[in-house]
Amino acid sequence: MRGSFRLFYIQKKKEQQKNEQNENKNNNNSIDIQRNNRSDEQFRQIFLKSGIVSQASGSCYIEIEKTKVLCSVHGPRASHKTEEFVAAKFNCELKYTTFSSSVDKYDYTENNKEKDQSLIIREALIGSVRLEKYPKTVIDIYILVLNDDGNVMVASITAASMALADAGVEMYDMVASCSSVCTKDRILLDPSYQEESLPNTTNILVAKMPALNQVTQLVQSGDLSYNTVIEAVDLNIDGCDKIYSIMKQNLIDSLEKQLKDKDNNNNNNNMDIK
Amino acid sequence: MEAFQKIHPLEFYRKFLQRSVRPDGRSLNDIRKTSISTGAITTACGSSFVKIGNTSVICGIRSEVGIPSFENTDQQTNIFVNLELGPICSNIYSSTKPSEQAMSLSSKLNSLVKRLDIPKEDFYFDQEGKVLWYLYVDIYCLDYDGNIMDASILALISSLKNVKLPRGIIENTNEYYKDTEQLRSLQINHYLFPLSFSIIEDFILSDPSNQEEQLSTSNLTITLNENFEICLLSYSGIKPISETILQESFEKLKNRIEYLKSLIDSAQEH
Amino acid sequence: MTNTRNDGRLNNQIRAFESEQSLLNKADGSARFTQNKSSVLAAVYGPIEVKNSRKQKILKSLIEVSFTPSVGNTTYLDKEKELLIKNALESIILTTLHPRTQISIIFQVFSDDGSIISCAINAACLALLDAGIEMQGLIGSVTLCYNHDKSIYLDPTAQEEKECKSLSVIAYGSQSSQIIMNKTEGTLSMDLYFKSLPLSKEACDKVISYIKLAVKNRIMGTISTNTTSTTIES
Amino acid sequence: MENFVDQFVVPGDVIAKIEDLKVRIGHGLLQSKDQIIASKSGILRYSKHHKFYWIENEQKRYIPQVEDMVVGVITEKHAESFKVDIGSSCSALLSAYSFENATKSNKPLLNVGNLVYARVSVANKDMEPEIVCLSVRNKSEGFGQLMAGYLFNCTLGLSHYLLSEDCPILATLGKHIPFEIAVGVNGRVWVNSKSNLHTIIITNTILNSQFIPDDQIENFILKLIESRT
Amino acid sequence: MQKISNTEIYFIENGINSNLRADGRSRNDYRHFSLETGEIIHASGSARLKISDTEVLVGVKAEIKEIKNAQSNNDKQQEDLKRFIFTVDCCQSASSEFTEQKRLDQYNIELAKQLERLYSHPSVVDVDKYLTIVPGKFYWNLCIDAMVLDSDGNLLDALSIAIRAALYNTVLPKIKVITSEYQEITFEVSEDPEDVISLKDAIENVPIFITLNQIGSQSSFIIDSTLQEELCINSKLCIGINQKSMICSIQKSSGMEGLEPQTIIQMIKSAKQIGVQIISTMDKALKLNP
Repeated sequence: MRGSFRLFYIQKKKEQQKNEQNENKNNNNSIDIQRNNRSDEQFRQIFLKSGIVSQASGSCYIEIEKTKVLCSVHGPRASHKTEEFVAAKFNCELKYTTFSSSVDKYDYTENNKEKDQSLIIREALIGSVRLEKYPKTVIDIYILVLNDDGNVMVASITAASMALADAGVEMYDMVASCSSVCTKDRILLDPSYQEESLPNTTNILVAKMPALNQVTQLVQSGDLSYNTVIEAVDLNIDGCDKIYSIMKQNLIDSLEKQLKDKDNNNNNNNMDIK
Repeated sequence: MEAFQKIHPLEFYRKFLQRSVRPDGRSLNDIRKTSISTGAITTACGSSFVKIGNTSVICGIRSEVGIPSFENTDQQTNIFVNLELGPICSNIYSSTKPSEQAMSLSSKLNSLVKRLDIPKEDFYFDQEGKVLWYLYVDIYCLDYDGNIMDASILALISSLKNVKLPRGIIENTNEYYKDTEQLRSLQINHYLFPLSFSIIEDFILSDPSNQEEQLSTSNLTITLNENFEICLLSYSGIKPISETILQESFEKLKNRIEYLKSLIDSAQEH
Repeated sequence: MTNTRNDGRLNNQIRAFESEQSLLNKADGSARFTQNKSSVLAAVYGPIEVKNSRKQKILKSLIEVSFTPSVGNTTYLDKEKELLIKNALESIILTTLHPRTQISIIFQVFSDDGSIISCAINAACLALLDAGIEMQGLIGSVTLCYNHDKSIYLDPTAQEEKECKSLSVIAYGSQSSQIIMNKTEGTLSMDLYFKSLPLSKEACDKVISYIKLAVKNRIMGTISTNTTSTTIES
Repeated sequence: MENFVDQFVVPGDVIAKIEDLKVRIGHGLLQSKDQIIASKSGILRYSKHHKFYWIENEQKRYIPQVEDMVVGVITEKHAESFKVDIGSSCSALLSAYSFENATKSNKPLLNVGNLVYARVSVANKDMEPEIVCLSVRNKSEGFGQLMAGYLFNCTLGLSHYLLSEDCPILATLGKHIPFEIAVGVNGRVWVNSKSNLHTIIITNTILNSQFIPDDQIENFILKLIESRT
Repeated sequence: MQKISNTEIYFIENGINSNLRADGRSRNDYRHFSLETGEIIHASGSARLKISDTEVLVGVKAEIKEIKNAQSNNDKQQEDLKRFIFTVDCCQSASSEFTEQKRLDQYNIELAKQLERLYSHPSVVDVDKYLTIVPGKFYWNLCIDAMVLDSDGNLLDALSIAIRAALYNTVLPKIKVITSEYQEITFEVSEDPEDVISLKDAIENVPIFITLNQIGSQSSFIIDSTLQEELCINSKLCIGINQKSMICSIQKSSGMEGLEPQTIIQMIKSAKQIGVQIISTMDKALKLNP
């Protein structure tokens, strides 16, 4: 019984392998990807909660369905080094947990990706913070990716911006962001991990301060025609506005709750990870 | 009042402790609300999330397949535990190098894993055990408000109970396949029930908060299993401890075991 | 007791101590503590200026411990030993006498044949005395291992440590009968644990009295100090 | 308390109960509530003249105490002060005006690396120690820069012994070799004589004196001189 | 860290607003640049580029990469798909900005990652045609090491142009695959220096970066900035363009301020024009001097 199962199993595997090889070969075949009950431009459910790390100045936890990211902000705090600063120093550090992705081997040494993404997030946020208000201090942002199911950058930027707001740092505007994957003929907003790792696709990330109508970050990697780029950027900008409204609503809600809590004189924060 | 707390934290605490109450409203023996949930991380083969008051840790287990080396096989372990106290949980930690505290806790956790008596056969990838599963347990502290030891031990035991390993198939001696439809869990024979105390002057505080830990002269952590056997006892500090206090601490933990057991078990059901 | 161990000792017999003090020229105090094949060198520097000014303590001196094993690099296991030793020593050193200073204690293991943490703590006690660091009292440490047949071995060798069911490192001070430091791991019933405490206390007292003797002999001019292995009556 | 004098003590030993006892305690002794406790190992000594108890041991690290005479090395030079290494946990401050006849326009000519013989004027655990090159009578009286000569380190116990009233070594040495000496209680001894050979003999005699009975010291010195001439 | 005075910034901004730059160029003028290929004889391919004082040197080294069978084939290892490995090393002597080691390391990673992103799309180089030895098993990996010898602005563009030229210059030895009876694969590398595969035709789709720097008013941006101009940048957009005027990569980097969406569209448009122009000039020059 067991033997027959094994044979069957191996056959199945081989077929799969063959299919995959074919897929690789015919690069130009359009890839058909099914989204579960979701249109191309539809976002997944977003859950936001700020102020959950008691030891940080500000913090935010975000869930985009399975993607889970926690961000905490320390500062503005005094700098250990006695450097001359006109404005506050702004640091950003993104880290993946070792179990955040389902890749078999975790490479402890490879942190270039983390460093690169930290830089992109930093660039996206730095324009929104009024650094000149806090001379001789440091604002540190730490982001931890708990579970990666695509769209980590958007989750991180959103969480970081919310955490900055939670910390009470003066800002021009909050930064909303949106990313998409462009296949041959489709533009998929809010991609999942599976969609992000499809071959022959292009990823676009846009971060924006909606109130000032300024794009603070734009990253594209892959090969696209001019018109598609413009189209994708436009779509993402619209996506940013949607995210922004969610962020705004959440911030107002949490502030109202804080005020209420203050009246009741109890501030129990509950971190729930479902 | 806040200024008093900042300038003379010890004096501030003493005023409270002399009346057998703590600034956060707990009595000396009260333990903060503890909650455990499992399976939140979909990319890990087992995960748990533990919260004691504000302190929260998340624990995920990554599985790797490896061929065991045949030298001193009795020494080998298949589970490696690591605790990360990063800057995300508190501003006292830096991201550049692991703190001594994290290293010391990690080594304690690693020794505790051996107390679970997980049979060797459970790590077999195939039937014969030529190839084994290696589990990497990483515990990340998300919010540090004291008593990280209890939180990480609870996270460790509940995430290990949550582990689901796929059935492995070996083909052509070096091609490994995982059958993700047939999942099995590990056979874990024991529980671990931790409780930590901080001693500030002559007061013994169960489940210390961050500030209580900083003010404390000594720290005591005890871990029992379901047979009331000691799995870990660690006491260190500036003041020596008497036998009677030790005995009292054990009693406190004994009273809590039933509750912890139900917490760990019910977390698995969801 | 008939149950003898591999090396012929009784269950409650400690290996013979041997020690040497002031063997390092540069250090303010140094000592080597040997129990058969377990041997540790401790060097004390201090009070000196704090090297890392961020760690400086305003009301106390900072105690820094570094532990180097006999082979290989330091691992996280050694870090845990460092922390244990540091906490144990901090409780006997009068740290408030020299605020904003640092006392560094450096350990080098010559050979490890079990009970290495105890050995290091005893070496540190001798080295601190040699350096003339102000202390509340003396400290002595001993390791116990509990076997599957519920017997207790004092001062186990590396082999015995490996085979035992649980292991306990314990330290007592000369000033009180209370525990200064204890780390127990492994499965162990509470009854047995509490039963073994008087035994360990007595063993630590033996260690402390040896340390006293060793220092006395050194200062009063007698050259070497050796003991034969000691049996603790339980 | 008397029963303990010249006896060996270890930290934690209770030396005496303070009831109506009026004594001064020094190095290695602590008052805890109504007890006097030893905090170092060594031999309890008593000076009848000063009614003073202390513990003598072979310590190497110097802890500054007021009125101690020390030999220091200048490590930093500032406009109105010097930083001097006296072997303690942090370097001592030496004001440029704490020399005999020093004024704003007449400062001592000292450079980094020079040796000074000084007296500790401020020693407090919470403060940087301060030293002066003046005696209690505000005179130089031997304090000040040490020119030429040779500096060696010894244990604190030995340097105390050299300064004690009944130390025969220096007197015996003086009978055979003319020399200058400055003993710092911080374990540093400076010697100077007409020839390097003599300096070396003096140094060796002092360092070996711990291991030689008092009555044989003279023989030892003579032997050293003979072997070199 | 180099500093620039407020009056200098004012001067440069005003000049750019009226389409005149300090060195006499208009906003969309490129400086003259010189390109040399094949300088490093031990490398598979190399190129040196000089734009005014900016000087970069690029070497390409080819390695055989074996792809081990993934233990589970439901998720492909990302690393296995990468055929290009970039490292950038800015010499500390190149600019006073590079003296701080920590910042320098970060800058090196940033540049390398941007280049990697530019080459991330599989259609950049036809892997199957040029870089495959045994399909699914053995591939050529190209290690591209770039050195910045001197810097006078516009580093990223210079690097991307130099890398493109270095790839043009790259030759790979022909390899004969021998499969023994135990399914073991061994290689026989052809010794004949003439018997090689040149990547000359493979660079058709290889893109270059055009960096647009927005200085002064929102709608005024320049290309090929000098070091001095880079000190008064409001924001910066790096756009990767290939010959077919496809956009291969975009990244907004360094700069405190945001950009309006309209400006971005304009920027992409002009980058497209300029990029195609530069690539065609470059190709012409490369073909003339093989």
